[in-house]
Amino acid sequence: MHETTDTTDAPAVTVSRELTFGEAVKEAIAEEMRRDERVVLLGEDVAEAGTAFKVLTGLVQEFGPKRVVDTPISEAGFTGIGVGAAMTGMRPIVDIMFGDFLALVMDQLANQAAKIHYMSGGKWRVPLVVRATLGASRRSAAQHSQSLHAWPSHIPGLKVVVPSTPYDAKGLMKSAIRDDNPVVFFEDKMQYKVKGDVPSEEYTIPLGVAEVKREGRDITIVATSSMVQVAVGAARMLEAIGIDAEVVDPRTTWPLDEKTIVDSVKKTSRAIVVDEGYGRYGVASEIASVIAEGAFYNLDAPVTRVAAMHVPIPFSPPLEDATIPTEKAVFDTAKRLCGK
Amino acid sequence: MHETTDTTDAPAVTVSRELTFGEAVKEAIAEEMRRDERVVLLGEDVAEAGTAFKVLTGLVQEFGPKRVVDTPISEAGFTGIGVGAAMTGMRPIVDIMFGDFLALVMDQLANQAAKIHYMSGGKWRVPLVVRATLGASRRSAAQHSQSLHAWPSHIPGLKVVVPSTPYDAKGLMKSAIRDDNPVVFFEDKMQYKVKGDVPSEEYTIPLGVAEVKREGRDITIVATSSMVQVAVGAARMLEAIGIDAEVVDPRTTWPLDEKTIVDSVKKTSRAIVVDEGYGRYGVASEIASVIAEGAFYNLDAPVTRVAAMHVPIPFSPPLEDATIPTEKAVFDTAKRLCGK
Amino acid sequence: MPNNEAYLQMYRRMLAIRLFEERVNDLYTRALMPGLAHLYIGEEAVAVGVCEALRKDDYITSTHRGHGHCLAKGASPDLMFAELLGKKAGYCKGKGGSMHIADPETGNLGANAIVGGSAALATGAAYSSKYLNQGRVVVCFFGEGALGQGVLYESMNLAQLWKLPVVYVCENNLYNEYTHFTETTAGEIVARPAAFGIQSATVDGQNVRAVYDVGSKLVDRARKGEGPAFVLANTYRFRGHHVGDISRDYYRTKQEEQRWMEERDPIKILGAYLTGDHIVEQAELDRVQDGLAAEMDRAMQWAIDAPYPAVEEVGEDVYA
Amino acid sequence: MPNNEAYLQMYRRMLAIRLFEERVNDLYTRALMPGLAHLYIGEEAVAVGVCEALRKDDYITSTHRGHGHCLAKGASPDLMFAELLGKKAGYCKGKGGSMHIADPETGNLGANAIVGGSAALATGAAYSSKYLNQGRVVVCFFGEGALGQGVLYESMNLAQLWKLPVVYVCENNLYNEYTHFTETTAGEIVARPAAFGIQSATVDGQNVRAVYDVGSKLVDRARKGEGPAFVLANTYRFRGHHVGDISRDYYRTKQEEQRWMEERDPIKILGAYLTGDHIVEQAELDRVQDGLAAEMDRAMQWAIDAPYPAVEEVGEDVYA
Ligand SMILES: Cc1ncc(C[n+]2csc(CCOP(=O)(O)OP(=O)(O)O)c2C)c(N)n1
Ligand SMILES: Cc1ncc(C[n+]2csc(CCOP(=O)(O)OP(=O)(O)O)c2C)c(N)n1
Ligand SMILES: [Mg+2]
Ligand SMILES: [Mg+2]
Repeated sequence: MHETTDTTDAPAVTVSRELTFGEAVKEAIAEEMRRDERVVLLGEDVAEAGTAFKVLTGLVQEFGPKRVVDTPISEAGFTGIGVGAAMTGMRPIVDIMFGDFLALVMDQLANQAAKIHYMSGGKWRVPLVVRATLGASRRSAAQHSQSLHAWPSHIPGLKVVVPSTPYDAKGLMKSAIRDDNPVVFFEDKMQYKVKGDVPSEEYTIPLGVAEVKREGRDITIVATSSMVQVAVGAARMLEAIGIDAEVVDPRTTWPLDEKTIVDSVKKTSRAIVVDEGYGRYGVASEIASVIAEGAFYNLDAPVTRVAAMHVPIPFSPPLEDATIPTEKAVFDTAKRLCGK
Repeated sequence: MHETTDTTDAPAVTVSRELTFGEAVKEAIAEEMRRDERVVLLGEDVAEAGTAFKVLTGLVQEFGPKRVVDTPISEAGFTGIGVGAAMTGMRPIVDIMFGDFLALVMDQLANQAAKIHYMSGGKWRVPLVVRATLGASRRSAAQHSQSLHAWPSHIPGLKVVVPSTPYDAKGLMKSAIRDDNPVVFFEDKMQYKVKGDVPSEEYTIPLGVAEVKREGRDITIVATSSMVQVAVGAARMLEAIGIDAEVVDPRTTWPLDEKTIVDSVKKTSRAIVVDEGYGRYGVASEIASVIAEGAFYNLDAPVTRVAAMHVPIPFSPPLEDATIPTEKAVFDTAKRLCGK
Repeated sequence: MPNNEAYLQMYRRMLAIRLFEERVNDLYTRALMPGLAHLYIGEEAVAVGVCEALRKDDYITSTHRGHGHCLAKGASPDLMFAELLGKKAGYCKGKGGSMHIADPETGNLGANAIVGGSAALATGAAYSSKYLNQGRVVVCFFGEGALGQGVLYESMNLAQLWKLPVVYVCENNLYNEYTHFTETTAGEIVARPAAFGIQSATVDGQNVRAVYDVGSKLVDRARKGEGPAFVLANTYRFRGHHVGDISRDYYRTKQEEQRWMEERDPIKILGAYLTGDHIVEQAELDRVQDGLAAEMDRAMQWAIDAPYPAVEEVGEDVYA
Repeated sequence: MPNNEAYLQMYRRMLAIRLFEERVNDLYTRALMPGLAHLYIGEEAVAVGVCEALRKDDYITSTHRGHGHCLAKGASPDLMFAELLGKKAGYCKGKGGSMHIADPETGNLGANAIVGGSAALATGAAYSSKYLNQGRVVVCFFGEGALGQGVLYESMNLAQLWKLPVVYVCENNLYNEYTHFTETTAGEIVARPAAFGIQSATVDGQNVRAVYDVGSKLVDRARKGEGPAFVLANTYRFRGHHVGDISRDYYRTKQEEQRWMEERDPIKILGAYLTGDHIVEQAELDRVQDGLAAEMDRAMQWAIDAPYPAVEEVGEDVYA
């Protein structure tokens, strides 16, 4: 299941350990900081506090406050500083904590970072990573729970990463840091404690390569970020009723590996897209239309989206729980599409 | 073709005049300002200059500088002021000039305006209109040419209007101003001088009702904003080769009149979606997936999107012209889908 | 000058906030509360001193650390507890939670979980008040962390240009989450509003009488149409950034906390003034405390027992 | 103190900008230019005075009204004309146009068409310079309209906290598009950077010698690691907001324009100083003018004759 696209030379023996998602992100950043002096981290409470989610604890001890820098609560300002620094020889990682705060930096991200390379006729580059989170169900209410990865995914010039496992998070973060373009890296807040195998040897995962997380014949479930786990869970439930689901994880919404996705659906002839962002004008819509167009002649049922309910995320637990895609919802949809 | 959903009592005789798109917008605003004292206009150079596009010339003379207010270049600040004013008894219209500057107000729009009604359990309301523009081909380059209507369309709590004719612009603007929710109203900059019939009697057009701009049997072209003209032009070209295209204009991307769109495609069995925003993760993707799902069993060809090329809008005329959807591109796509 | 009854009222309000917040912490510890909450304990004098200077129909905006502002403006503890627990009976039908309590009845435009997020909203409400000739004043409460947000400066510029009746109240509790404000704030804080021509004042945020004095002066001034103002209230949060912020040694010392709690507790300070001047006896203050504690317990229990909204309500209130 | 040769150089630079811009206007009138352009005529002393104080490897950021900054930092008129016409040979292969000229060779990080859009970028470049110990200084040029953008304050706060080598140069030409700056700007402009503890200075932006003096002082100070600075340069644009802004009576009088052009023309002012002190003769200045005019004509014609990019190039340079 973890047949990865490792771009480094494969070592003879791979020692695998269990790391949490958060640890994997931190390890990727630490390795790249060791490797390249130009990599620095800017954000609110990233140093001693190790971020609000305690994901980066220890980095300031190793790299010092010159490279792990606490900022004022100025998302637009320090993201723009990241852009300017990236243009002039640094490779900054900017931490904007809750993905909802992307709303504060869209000018720096979409009007500046994304366009500088193109507007300058290729002369300036912006090797910047913007870390953000997504995902609801922390009882954090409407302004701290959104999954806004559709916004940057819409903008040419940006790349967008939505990792689903510790292994992917590490390999993709390393590629994001090495990439010469602005990359928005979305981490699901609820995944930070989730564990998974991560080899101790170095590896990277290229941006733009989807992975089949589970093979299957009857239906394709394309899922992003933590929704991959939901999809895998649903696939297990489906197995019990004789439906063999394939789970495809695009891993990056841009570049989007349309081929892997479409090929899977050509094989299975049915598709569900699961994403935690809003369905309307969202990531699920793009992937669904790519499938509907690319696998048109193979489809036996309409491509169906399972995404966040179209409401601001409510605080109240029973309400919030009703807004996010569940294994049950995916299972039910798959069952219906497979005519069972 | 202009069979409109007039919600006012139909007058015995309708005197129709030609107005430009810009004049229609202004007339709608002026009528609503006469009707309701709480309607005010805030924005950069909206008063004496009548906006950068000279669309609102004359309003400050009629309504005075207390109701037509020039602001500093503080898009986030004055949009937020609009939100706060809307909550407390006003019905402000906020002008953000180039739609690209939406990037500066996404927090006020998506995190504040869109969510206040919900977060307060329905207690506060935000009857706000945000005017913005969209559309390229003015040789204004990457930061003044985007069509970013996909962003607010993604966010529950917002309504989004994309009028295509002077008639629609007027009727929809009046509804937007009377609506108790935040509405983002997108005007295509290149349309301001386009003329069309506008009756002198009062009328409104409800938000969320699509209109069939041209009836046809063979293929449905769903188009937004100025792309409706492109679609109608393509339909004329198609007629010459014996393809009878239906053109559907959703008029608002949210609420989205899925039924009218899907019903049209059920009839024609083929669909193209034309939108000037970026195709990826854009408005065209949503509408395409709605069709692909809703008309699945009637489709004879894949739903195809014709949208802006995935590049920051270039300045150079031959390059810029290559990035936007053309009648020719729609025509070619339709021809291919119809197997001609 | 407020009379003694007014001071006693401020005492009651501050204590109500304290007792409310202690119960919020309790709910968290007992795992009864969904999510987190940011306690206002230690900062009570700011909200109370300022809000006592307001009319009922004046507006406030508040922050993630907003319970104190709500209560000071007159909100009911029972409906607040219900909201914090996500119950249907809460101020926002459970949809807002701790960080979004709003209440038109008491002029509360809502707490805002975006730092600095209410600066422009408050200014907009002041715009309405002026346009509609309502004579209402708006108070915009925010932590010193919001000084990092550009929209605050955009708003102050507009407020001063248009002479809007808004008072910006900056609660400097020394920390932006886990970072000392001196690491995030260059120059002199009050020079910032002053740069826009806005009248500003610094006040001891632990002394409710001082806050009230400054607050009334600037609120009255705003009401008279003389323009916006800015109050820098120096204060301290006695607890963590939020209820889950337990080990705080890495960003501040126990001694610092101890010192503030012992020497600078706003409730003790007013209590000492009231008893020292023999305005009231300690026994009366104790009775006040007992009464309030019982009221808070009742309110909390009522909220605990209250039902959640029905799942179907999730789709309501998205559009008006 | 610069010597006379340096002043002559400044004269040449200012005149080059003037002659360049006149041809830009010409191209527009002759319908040869795609889109619009914002002319810098009248403001030349600001860019030239400041940029003369810079090293070649120092950085600048610029605005929609950016041709003067580009030229002052050393850009070639031919490649600039080509960019303005959307030609392949232009600085940005025609992809940027008038509002986005960028050039690593001369340290030009790029013009920015978002008002205030380069404040944080410039500050970030200063961050690099400090981190990498390069001793480079960054100058961030912007119009007084950018004082309305919050990100400027966020950036200044950060620059001062981190003592970054950036100089913010505010070109107050009195108008935000069609609105007088006093209608959009509360308080005293220089009090704003001062509120963050940033050293600031006001200068007559029509006197290039004065600009140069202030500029060098603050640039040197920044280079020595003593922190950011802010220069308020009072100036005036002689032409419209953009080339199409012809009827301007509704926002400013002909007399006002006339007065500035006659009495406050930076080129005339320096010319008078140079000839008045007999540093050079008028005849020499005339020769300079003729030489530059011929150079500009050649550059313009070269650009007119240059080819457009091939349509296929539209998809290049999106990603590095
Ligand atoms: C725009 C934004 N950035 C970051 C956060 C995360 N955050 C929540 S509270 C907080 C610290 C706020 O400090 P301050 O304004 O001083 O208020 P205090 O918590 O001290 O009352 C931060 C950074 C946020 N909510 N909004
Ligand atoms: C964020 C933003 N808002 C609005 C505009 C539209 N606009 C272009 S130039 C301009 C006026 C700028 O005034 P100022 O900063 O003083 O520069 P000047 O044109 O006077 O040189 C405006 C409002 C813009 N480009 N960016
Ligand atoms: Mg604080
Ligand atoms: Mg100006």
